[in-house]
Amino acid sequence: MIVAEQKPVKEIIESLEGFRRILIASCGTCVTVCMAGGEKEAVELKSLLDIWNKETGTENDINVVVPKRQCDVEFLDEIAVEAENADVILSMACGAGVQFMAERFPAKVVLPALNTKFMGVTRDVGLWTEMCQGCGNCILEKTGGVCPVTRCSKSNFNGPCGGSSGGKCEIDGNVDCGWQLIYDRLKALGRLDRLYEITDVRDWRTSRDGGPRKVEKKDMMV
Amino acid sequence: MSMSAVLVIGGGLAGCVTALELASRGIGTVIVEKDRRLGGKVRDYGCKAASRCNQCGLCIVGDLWARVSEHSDIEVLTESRLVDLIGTKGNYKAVVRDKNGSRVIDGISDIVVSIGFDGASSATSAQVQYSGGRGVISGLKLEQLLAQRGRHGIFDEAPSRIAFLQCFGSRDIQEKAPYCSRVCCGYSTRAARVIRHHYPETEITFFYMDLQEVEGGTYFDVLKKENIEFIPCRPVSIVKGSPNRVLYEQPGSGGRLVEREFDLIVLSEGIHPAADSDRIAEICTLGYDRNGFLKTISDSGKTGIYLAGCVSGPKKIPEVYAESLQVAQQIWGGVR
Amino acid sequence: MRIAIIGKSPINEPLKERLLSEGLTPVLVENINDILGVVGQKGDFAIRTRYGDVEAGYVIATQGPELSNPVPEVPSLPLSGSSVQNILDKNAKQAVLLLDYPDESPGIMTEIALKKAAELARKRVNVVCLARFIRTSGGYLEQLYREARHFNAVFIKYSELSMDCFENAVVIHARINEGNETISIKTDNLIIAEKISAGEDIREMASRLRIHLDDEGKASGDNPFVFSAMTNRKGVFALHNTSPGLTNETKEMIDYTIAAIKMEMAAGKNSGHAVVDADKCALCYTCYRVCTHAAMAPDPNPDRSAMMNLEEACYGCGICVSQCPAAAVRLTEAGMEVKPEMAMKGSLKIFCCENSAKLAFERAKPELEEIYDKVDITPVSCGGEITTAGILSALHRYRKVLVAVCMDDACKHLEGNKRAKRQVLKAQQLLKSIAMDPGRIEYVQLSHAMPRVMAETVIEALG
Amino acid sequence: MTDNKSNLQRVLEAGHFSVSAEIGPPMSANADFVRKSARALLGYVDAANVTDNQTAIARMSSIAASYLALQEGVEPIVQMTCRDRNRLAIQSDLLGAYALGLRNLLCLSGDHQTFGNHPESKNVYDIDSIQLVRAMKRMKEEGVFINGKPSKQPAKFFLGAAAHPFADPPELQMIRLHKKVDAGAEFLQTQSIYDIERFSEWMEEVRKAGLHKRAYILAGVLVNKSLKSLEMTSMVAGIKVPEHLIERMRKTSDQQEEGLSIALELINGIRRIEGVAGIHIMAVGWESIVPTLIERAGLLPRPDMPGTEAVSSEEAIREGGKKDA
Repeated sequence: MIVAEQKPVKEIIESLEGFRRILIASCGTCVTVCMAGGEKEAVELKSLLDIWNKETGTENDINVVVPKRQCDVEFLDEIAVEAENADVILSMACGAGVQFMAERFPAKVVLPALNTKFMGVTRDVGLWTEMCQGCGNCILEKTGGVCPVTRCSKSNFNGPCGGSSGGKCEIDGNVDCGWQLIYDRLKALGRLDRLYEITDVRDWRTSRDGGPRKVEKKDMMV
Repeated sequence: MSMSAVLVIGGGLAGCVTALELASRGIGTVIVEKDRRLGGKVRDYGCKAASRCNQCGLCIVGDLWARVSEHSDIEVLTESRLVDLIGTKGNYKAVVRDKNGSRVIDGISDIVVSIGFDGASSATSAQVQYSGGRGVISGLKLEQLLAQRGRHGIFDEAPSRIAFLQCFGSRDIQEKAPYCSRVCCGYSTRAARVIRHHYPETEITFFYMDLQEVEGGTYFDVLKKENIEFIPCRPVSIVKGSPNRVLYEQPGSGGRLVEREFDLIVLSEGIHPAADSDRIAEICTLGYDRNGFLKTISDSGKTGIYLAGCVSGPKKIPEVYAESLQVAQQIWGGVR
Repeated sequence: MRIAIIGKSPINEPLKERLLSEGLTPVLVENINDILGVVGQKGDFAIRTRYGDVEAGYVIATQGPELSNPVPEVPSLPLSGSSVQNILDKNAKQAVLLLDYPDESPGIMTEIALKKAAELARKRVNVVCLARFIRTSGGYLEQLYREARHFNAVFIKYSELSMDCFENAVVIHARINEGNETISIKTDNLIIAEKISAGEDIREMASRLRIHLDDEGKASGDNPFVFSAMTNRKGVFALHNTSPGLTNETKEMIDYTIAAIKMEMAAGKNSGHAVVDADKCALCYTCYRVCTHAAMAPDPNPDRSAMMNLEEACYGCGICVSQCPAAAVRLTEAGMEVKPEMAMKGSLKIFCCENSAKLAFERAKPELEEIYDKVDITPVSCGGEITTAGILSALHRYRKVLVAVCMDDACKHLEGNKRAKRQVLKAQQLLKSIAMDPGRIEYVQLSHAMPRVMAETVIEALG
Repeated sequence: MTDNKSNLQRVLEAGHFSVSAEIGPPMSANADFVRKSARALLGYVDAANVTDNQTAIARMSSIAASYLALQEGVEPIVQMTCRDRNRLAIQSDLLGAYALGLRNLLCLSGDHQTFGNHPESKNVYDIDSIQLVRAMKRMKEEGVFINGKPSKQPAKFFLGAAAHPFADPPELQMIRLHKKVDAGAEFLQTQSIYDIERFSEWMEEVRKAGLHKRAYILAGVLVNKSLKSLEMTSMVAGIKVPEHLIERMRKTSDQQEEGLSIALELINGIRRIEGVAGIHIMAVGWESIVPTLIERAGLLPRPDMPGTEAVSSEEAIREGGKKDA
């Protein structure tokens, strides 16, 4: 899923300055699951903004809508009326959702409430970790199912740098060394021999380095 | 009141739990309580949490008394005593006397005897001579102090030296208590930890024999780490004075007597058969175990007379609670 | 009713017999590794095994205990084995029993030790018992202790211990009398009480049964439930913390467990519980993970892609309600939401756990008479129900909010108080981030038996 | 100048025990600083590493500083990290370096930028250090760029890489060492060694694999000036300082002298290990001690290799220009 986290409240408040009718739009998928922009967070944010308004004597109206997703236009159609009645839409979706919201309501100012972080998994309640960078050319079959592009801080393709110590990365004692993980997996699977082969330089065109990407599924296109 | 009422003798923890459990299953109960209010001794107990909960069990009790008083299927007779009992299981007739006189309760299916216990008799112990006075309190009194503690402590003035005299009236043949009371090590060491929490400077000393009912060797080490001193002996006497002194044989000294001053001495009294035991045993046809606690002579299922709580021996709060629920369960099963 | 006994333990046999005698049907699954998980709720569990599902109304986990020799470097006999017979067979004149050892005092072994000491002493063997504590608190142990001494068994309490080995003999040096004296005893017949541990598989078992263990690996250790064998998961009992033999204590535990099962069987329908709105549920499994009672599960109904509440497992603590990111869970009873139409009074809103702070408040009422009109109190079924949003929305109408929950380690739902604290910290931080006084939210932990603490806290919060 | 080999390569090929040290470029455009540092090493080392934004702190470029050192008569080892440049920049910079007469190249991943003084920066890591070694080997041998396209006059560096005897996981680090040699590394400079015993064990594995015969192992020794410096070093990932050395430093009344004698002991210990071809001395913040250390370690005089003396950069450029023409 896409993992995001809420922007500092101060930043959100500053961005909202001058708007009277505010629509907070949560998103019911990824950012709900990663507890950044679901209904709960939206209600919480409204509560806080209401207090702030009261304390500062700011007069504005805050409404909350809870579309299922912001990355499919039909869900945005469902909130068209509320959007119409707002001066500004504060989108609590990932960057994709915010942009799509802006496309759908071209006459409205659409602001982001979140910082979109990465594609990852839920490690524990309240803990998400990055697992994929969407580089467009998966090599997990070579690395025991652990991605060196994402999980090695230097995206090394040919083993750990000299900063791997006790299974941890040199940048932070709390970050696992991606290559230690690869090693552990391949060792357990009896496939360490795969690591002797030098992985050649990478073609990054499949990644974002090749410009904005798109996926076309021709069998769906008529 | 339904026809199959249950008579509960004693409205302490055991009596109230049993009554409430029965009432919650639609069985009417009558509680006969000699005191002016329900709750017995537990009602005065204090929470033993220091910086965190110490699992004394008191939380299980909660607002039991209020729930019992408010329950429509429970009748509470305070300042009352059972004076006679006639009949057999399923059809007992009880005579109960209060300050206004006697009354007869009919249609009693079962009896729960839950008269609880008494503390060390008149605060003397055959092994520790003690003649009363200021600066010496019972374990129960300490409980009451804990119950009334505020944010900033237990005492008006921080005591500088406190002694706990363990096994006060327990494990003592002369005291007719040839058994361990099971609860005192628990409550007194927990209380000591609360004191330590509020008064880091206070010297806390235990005169003790063994550490009972606290599983694992680590607990003792925890206490020692909290700077609680343990002296393995039973003192000879408490010498009155200001402050009082504890006279004891220095362990390993070959009998050398030593005196130490303490601002506060806590007598960790144990659990003894209730004063009412003999009377109730006679009315309800009950026997005694080898420690002097009551026991049933025949199968409760047949006589309809059950024992719940410390009437049958020393128990901790959760044990009393569990046993009482069990008794209610048995009665309910029988009635059904 | 089928009762599953899960795990390997010497008490499985007696437990089985007792269950049968009570008209219950025991089903044994001894190998923990065969179990993939236990789904369902009390009265209707399915034990997922590698060989298929086993249905059972209730589950008793009995894994362990594991016995080990605490002092393997010296020759000794284990206390729970046939040590007495061995010594008698040898016509030995003398034996030493080590009841405990410096870092561990398994009181649970005392009963066995006292019996054996008495037995040996009666057969005219000179018995010396070494112990740090002689734990005689159970039923008739004090008598047993006297009996052993009556037959001339000697009991010595030590504070420190060391042992030397000479061929088959052991010399024990014990510091006694508060370390003022050291004695040495030589013996060919040393009996040592085994160290009892929960066993290696215990964590595995706990995770498959979704029961909570304390640091020592005990599910039934100081738990906040009435029956010691009860666990955080209703209908799942743990008897794994037992003595190796069938002691009185073990018998009592079995009795209590069976009584507890019967009471659960007889208990009425659970009224206060959580409900999932299947349309809102994002199936994120947060509720499943945060529920300390294993009362949330994926809905097996193929028409609904959502989590569901297992009503019979649910205690209605509301942890799932406060943690659900999709606001898809609610409680059938109560709730901390501050509704505008609610009668509001005063300037202080108190959210209090009904297990502790609420009761303390009730008890403190006499002291609070004067300020009673100035506070508005909302009891919650557990601190875990409290949310940041709820606290913030209360601040719209009240000058201050006080969150009062159970002490650490006292939460009936294990983590409700911790979650409440997190929510308070978050709300305070949010206030700070908009340059408001975080002191408008106060937090206190207390027990129901601390009325004065509650009173003082409320008075201070009112200022 | 006939075969274009660097002094370091010649020293090693002749079987001498090589000595190298480091020149840390300044955080400024001060050429004199580099010249002075180089002059201090003249006659004491066979070559000197010129670091590339070491610990991710922005400094004068390794290539520019190398060129300055070369002008002073000290042969530099250019360092190139994969952190800051993509394959375009790396190749272009290295062609330039070679054109300037620089002949030794050490290929590194580079310390992660979060350690340095621009933690906000974006890293590159287009290729990794092994891919870099292989790319430069192919350029040398096949005369091609990474994209396979030919270069009329490719750079032909004496290629080096780093080795990490104490980094984790050991087995994988050894595999990685294999790969570095397979990729074309001709010399391997190790991370600082403090534990001779463990280093010997590591060398035994290196010998078992025959890697010491395929590449020159140059053991790293860091000389510490103070207890604080030693303690800081011990916290670096991949360096393991035995407690007894720290204890020695703690107890001594003259930390500088103790630091020096520890380094001397380490050098002596390392020299006795079979398969070690040279020593690489690092002196973070105590560069002035390096000549003394080399002298006291009995590593003087340095061999005078025919054909490489005082390679002037102008000469190299002329030569390069001639060939290209």
